[in-house]
Amino acid sequence: MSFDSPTWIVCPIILPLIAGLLCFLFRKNTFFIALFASLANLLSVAILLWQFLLLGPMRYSMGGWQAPLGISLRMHGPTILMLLMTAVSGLGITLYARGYFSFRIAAPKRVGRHERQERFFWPLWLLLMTALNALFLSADIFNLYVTLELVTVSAAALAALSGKPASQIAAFRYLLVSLLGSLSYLLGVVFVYKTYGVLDLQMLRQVASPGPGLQAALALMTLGLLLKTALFPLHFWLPPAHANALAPVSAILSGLVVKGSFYILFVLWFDIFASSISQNALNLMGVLGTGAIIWGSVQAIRQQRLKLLVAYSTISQLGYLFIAFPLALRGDGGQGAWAAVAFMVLAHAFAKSAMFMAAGTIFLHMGHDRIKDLTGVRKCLPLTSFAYAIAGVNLMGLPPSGGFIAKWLLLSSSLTSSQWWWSVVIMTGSLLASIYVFRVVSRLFVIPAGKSICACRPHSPLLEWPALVLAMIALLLGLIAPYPLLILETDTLVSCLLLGGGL
Amino acid sequence: MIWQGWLLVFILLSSFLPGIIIFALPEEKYRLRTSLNLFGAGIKLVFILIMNIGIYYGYNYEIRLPLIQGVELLLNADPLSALFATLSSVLWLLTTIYAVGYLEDSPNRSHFFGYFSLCVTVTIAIALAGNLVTFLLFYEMLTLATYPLIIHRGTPQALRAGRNYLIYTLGGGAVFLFAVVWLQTITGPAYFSAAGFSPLLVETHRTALVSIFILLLMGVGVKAALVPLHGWLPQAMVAPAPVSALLHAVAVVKAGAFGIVRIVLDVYGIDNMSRLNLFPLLTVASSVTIIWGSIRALQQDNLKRLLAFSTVSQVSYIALGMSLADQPLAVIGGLVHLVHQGLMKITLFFCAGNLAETLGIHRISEMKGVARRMPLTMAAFSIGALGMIGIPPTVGFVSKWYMGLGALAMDNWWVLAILAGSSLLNACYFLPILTSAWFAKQERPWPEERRFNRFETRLMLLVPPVITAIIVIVAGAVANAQISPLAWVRFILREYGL
Amino acid sequence: MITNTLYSLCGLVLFAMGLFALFACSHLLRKILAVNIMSAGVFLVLVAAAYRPLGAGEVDPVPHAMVLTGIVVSVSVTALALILACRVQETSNLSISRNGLKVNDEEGSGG
Amino acid sequence: MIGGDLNHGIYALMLSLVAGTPLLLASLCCTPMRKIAAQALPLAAISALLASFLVPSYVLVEVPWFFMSGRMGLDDTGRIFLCVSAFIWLLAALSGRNQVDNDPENNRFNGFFLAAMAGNFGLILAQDMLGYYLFFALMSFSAYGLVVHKGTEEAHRAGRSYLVFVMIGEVALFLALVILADSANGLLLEDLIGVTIHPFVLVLLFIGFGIKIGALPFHVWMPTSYQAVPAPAAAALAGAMVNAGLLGWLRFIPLGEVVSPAGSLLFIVAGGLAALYGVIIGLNRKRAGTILAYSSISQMGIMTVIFGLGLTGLDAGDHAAFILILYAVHHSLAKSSLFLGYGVLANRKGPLSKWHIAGLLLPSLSLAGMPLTSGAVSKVGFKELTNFVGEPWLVLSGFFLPITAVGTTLLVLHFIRVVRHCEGSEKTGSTSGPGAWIASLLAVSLAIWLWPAVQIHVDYSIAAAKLWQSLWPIVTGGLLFWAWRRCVRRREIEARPFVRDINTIQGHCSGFDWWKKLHQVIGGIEEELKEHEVERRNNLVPYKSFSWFLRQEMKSIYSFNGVASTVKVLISGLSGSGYAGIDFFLRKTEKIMGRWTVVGLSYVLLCILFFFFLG
Repeated sequence: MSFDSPTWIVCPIILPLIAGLLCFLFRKNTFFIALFASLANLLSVAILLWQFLLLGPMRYSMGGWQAPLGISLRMHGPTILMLLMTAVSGLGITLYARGYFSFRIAAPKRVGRHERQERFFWPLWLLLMTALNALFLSADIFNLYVTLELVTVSAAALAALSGKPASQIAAFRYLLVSLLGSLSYLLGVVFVYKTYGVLDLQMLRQVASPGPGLQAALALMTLGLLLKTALFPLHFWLPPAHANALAPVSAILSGLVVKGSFYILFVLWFDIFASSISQNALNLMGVLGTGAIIWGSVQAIRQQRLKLLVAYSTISQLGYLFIAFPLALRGDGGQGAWAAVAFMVLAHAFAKSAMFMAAGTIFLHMGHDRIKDLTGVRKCLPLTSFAYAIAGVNLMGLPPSGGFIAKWLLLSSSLTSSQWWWSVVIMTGSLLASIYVFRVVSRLFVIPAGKSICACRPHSPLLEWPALVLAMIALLLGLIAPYPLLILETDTLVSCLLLGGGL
Repeated sequence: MIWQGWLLVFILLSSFLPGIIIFALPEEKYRLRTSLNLFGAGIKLVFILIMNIGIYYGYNYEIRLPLIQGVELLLNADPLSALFATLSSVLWLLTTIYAVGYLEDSPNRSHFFGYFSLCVTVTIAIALAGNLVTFLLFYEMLTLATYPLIIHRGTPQALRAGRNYLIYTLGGGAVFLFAVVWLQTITGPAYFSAAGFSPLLVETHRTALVSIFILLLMGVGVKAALVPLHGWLPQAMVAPAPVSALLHAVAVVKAGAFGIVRIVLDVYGIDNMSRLNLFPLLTVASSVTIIWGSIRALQQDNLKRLLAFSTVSQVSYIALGMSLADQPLAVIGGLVHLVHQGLMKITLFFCAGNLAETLGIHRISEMKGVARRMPLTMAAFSIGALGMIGIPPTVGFVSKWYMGLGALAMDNWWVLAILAGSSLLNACYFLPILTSAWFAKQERPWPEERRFNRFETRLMLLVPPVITAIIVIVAGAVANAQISPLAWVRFILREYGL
Repeated sequence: MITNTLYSLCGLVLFAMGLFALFACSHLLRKILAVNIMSAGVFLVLVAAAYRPLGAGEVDPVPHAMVLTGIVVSVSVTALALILACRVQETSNLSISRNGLKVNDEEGSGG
Repeated sequence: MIGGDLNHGIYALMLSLVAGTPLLLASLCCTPMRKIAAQALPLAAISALLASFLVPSYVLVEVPWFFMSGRMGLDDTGRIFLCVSAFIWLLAALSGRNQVDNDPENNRFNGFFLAAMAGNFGLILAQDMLGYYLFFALMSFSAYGLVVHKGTEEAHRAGRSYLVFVMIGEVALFLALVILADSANGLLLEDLIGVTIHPFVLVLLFIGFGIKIGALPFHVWMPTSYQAVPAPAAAALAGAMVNAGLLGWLRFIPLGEVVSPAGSLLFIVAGGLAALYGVIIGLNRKRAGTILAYSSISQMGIMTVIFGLGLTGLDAGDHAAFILILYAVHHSLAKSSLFLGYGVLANRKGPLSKWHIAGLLLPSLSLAGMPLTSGAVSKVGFKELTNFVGEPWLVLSGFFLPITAVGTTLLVLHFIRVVRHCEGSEKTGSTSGPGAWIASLLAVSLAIWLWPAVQIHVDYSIAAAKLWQSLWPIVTGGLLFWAWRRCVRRREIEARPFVRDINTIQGHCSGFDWWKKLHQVIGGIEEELKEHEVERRNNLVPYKSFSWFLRQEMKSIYSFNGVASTVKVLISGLSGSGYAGIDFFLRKTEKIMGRWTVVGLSYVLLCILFFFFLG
């Protein structure tokens, strides 16, 4: 298999899948299988990236079966970015999960239960990775449904892994909501198929034309995906599910899983059916996004538990993605919004994973996550505290983070397209974000005089470093901004000159 | 040439790397940490001197990193940057020495010095920023780097102060970001080298440009402590003395003032400012701040709080100078005050810290006769205070003089009245301190006296204020010499063609 | 043609009923069933979509493939949902049949 | 050439040493070598004295780098002022060395003494505006140290009022200088020639330098300070430092170059009032220093009038400048001699001897204008000036001058009487030797005879008619004083520290009922000012009521703080007691949004919305 063979495109799907199955078979050394899979995934994504930069977008039909019956994969700019995001975060999460579980297993209580959790975690996580990769690579809307369901199944199982009643109830609710969303989406797919008779994304783009059938289909698909993306006011399931899961799982759910459904939504609205979308619908999305930003932030502000705060902040941050909707497809602001979404997704994935990891480490060490009792954590967990703070910088959208670039692009498009009210929302959102971030950070970093408040148990560096590295990636994303843009730009879809020159 | 640009990066790294290493150092590595700090400060000073010489001989230092369209990281050293950078690096060296002495036996020093170095790195980066976006970037980072320093003591007051600081600065930062983006949509990327945007835009976007200016002013005004955005500054004085010194003289407040300078001279440009009729706005804002800060300072009994309000008042001189920028003389006054205020205020804060550290004195009413116990400290304090009032030959007079000439040249008589009133008010709150320290008799024992062997206080606490006080006098006395802040400011003005 | 539309409508009605049940019923099993009914409705619509007018060639195979896939997915998801429901019933003290689900956000603890 | 250069170099060095020596010695006071400084106190003035005789006028020291470029030189006016000032400082230093020898604070005293001296010399030499301003400030602020030297409550009060006025003066000067520099396009004094001076600047200069010489509304600091400073310093203050104000006027409003009718009116009216006011109030004071201060106010008033006359015309200006200098020299010598004498006699044991009385009488009567003294010469000069100026100011020589002469006579006699009665009451340390006093007496009596330039006036003044003109006011004054003392019941003059004059006034002034009311009014104003000072001192935070007002204002104005506190509440997680309602609302809403039915409704609703919106 040479490096420019199109077969590499299946590797991000096949490799984690095989590794996941192997993890079911072998009880021992599952971590190393997972680590290997994560690394191999990263490597294959890197090769894909190299191919992409060299050859441009590509399609691949599995087994030689052509659409409509065969399964075809496609790769374009956004796909590559999402794959990269999954691979990098995935590697970080894998490493962190190792540290997390070994720390828990090292604890004297409930060793068996913790071991069992670890045993189930790895295959599920690898399956989820498979599903996500497949989702990003899928080239037709029905395959998207299947991969969505795969994501749902593995994510729900992961969410229930902690075994506590609260987490199981939350996971069940999550599963039901996801099913509803998937079915809603599937119904939309059916409508599309009924109207146009094609499933393939490329073909759909060519044949799509406005009409009641498409309206109904798009409404159903959008609603389903919004449910899964937890956009306000359909976010009710997210905080308990994310907050009650194990820390690595929270990182996965908040950082990656919600991005999957959003990716589909985005592709549908801006790639496939872009020509038939009305400004009203875009504005409605913006309004919902505004609601999410404000409501999520306010709820995050009033939370007393760290993980719930972080979960609500996810709701708020997802709102920004929808603010981009009314800004796209409008004058020259549109391309800016495109790039803004890409940066927002990437930065949020890294930052939120890092934040949940940090929160998990803090929980492990303190035995609780009551915000008001977190004073002085920096003393024993300096790296974790820094990771949390840096991730927070990202959420606030302060430079030079990826969040900043995203906010800059959003602001810029809103002002060029004379929709300044969205920029007010964005600024308000950042200020509220700074409130909830600093609510925690200011406690973490104050070292009270007198006795230390948490006993520092020895722990592996895997518990602290992955979070820090991911947070740093999110922070420095702003500085390497030209590269993601280059990837986006190589695609035919975004043919604008986003690059500031120089490269 | 590329290596010239890298000099700027080295300047930043010379404090950034020590900062990062210091974070990792264990608490008890006192010697290593101190020498790292001083080494970094020394290297930075050398680099900046090299850069200054280069700038003087017309070399161009520039390094850029494009991010997205219209967003580009650009470090560019022009004479104005050099002014601010030199001030920061010199005062950082002194403040580091002071801080080492000040925190000799307090906890969490690695933490403290780490942020201290980051803070200075960011300040220098603000000085070297070559466009508005880069300025914004480091401006926001400055908020983050100084916040841990303000809450360093961890007391409830410190936390409250830190919280207020964040509310003000992050709010200001958001407004600033908004304004920068808006400006960019109208005028394109704002570089600091060009003298403002095209005059044609003034006609087409008058309202927008005026609003943007107000927003920009609000953004930088928070850090520059323009009334009514100054609320955080007096509270932030709960921080340790070196931090207050840094905050007031070098980093935060000065960054805000520097931002005003950049906006007026570079982003808008003097011509556009007068076309848009924006100068009166700035004049009024800064005048109100000058008087209000002084009046509030009159009411204080807490020494550091008084100094904080005095900063509110004094920093606005820079804005005042900029608001009279139609006249080169006033610009000279404003720019040179950037340096002068830093020198004077850092002296005052050093001395206030000495009093607190050695004798436990925090209030003015406790200062009776303190000069007998700490003559050198109080001598330095007196020089700083007289400078603030504007008594010759201190540097304060030089700034005031040029400001006055500039105001006159613009026929702004009432600005003269502001200058006079501010001098009087300054005298009203500083002279009673001086007289009671020097001439009153000690009434009570000092609150918490600590004795040191040879000197009135620790040597490392004593040397920095004495040095800065000497600079305050010497820089004023040789103001007209070839090498002085004033001479450099004249050089800057030549570069601007004023 | 009419039959085809009827099938489709029937499927939509099923979907709507399932939707209503999912939102209105608090019993976990009912919710799972509701979801199943919804998927059945969708499949019905899908099967109807395979209809080709007489003489237009053979029946479209793609919807069938999709329905088959869908059924497989549905079965596995239902299995997972049932397992989860059982777990919820085992580990929580809630009486599922009466009170429905109660997740207390404020007291829910992570880990 | 080389010789010329060498000479020039030496002269330049001497010029620099004039202010340099005292400055160097002053800095020595801060080092362990302070004993040397104390010993070398008189030396500081000697270099100035030498320079005033030796350095020719053409020598200029230019220091372009120093403080916006400085220039020093010795012109004719400066030479006279430097000579007199140096002499007075020398005497003050000689007597001061003895007097404060056993004072524990003498080092501090020496430091400030030398710094003030340096300032005084420096400003005389300065040939540029900022140099003048710089040394003026140095002198003014250093003199504060002398005023509060005794460390008593009274001294501090005096110092405070001194400082307030110094500050006002500094600011007024600053403004005036800025405006002058702006209109003159240069900082050298010679640039000022030919510049039209704005009336506003005249007012500012009047305030700025008028404060130093105790011009009328700004004289408040003078009596208290003169009373508070140790006698040697008082001699320097009253003899040398006041002249800085006059010199300032001469420098910045060059007489003979400037004509300003409005300005002359201001100066003449203010000066005339001060001349009368000083006498009237001075007669009601019971302490020697205060009385001398009021005498200074009065005399300075006369000089202000002379200056005002000089502003009426160009020729008059030239004339007035000379008369002014003459008068200033006369007054400096006489006043410093009186202070030195007072310093010698204040702490004596036993009653005054004849010689002592005679020693006091000489400068006193000189001040009053006794024939054959410098006073008579000056007054004759003044008369000539009024004659020269003509109407409407001719009236001054007819009425004003005799009245002030009578008043001054009364005042100095009053002073001598007070000195006779205040045996051992002043705690100024040990008594100083009489050497300096004797030297000053010699100077008072001989100065005009040795000064070639004034010989015309001297000759003129000893004409017989002039002699009588000068003599009758003094005789009248003496008779009036005798009558007053007879009328007033004999009583010991209270000489305890800080007598509130107004409270005791009725017992003492029964003979002069007709002005009692007037005095009460004026005294009331002064008391008012003092009360204000006391209040300011008691609250270290000044203007407390004002501060309270401001704080109230702050609360209402500061709506921004309101926003800030709202955000603070948000930060604390809305758990504060006052916000439980909002918190409850938020939690409840979030719960309701989590209900399946609500989710279903919003799902359906959104579905419909999207369906229509997509169309």
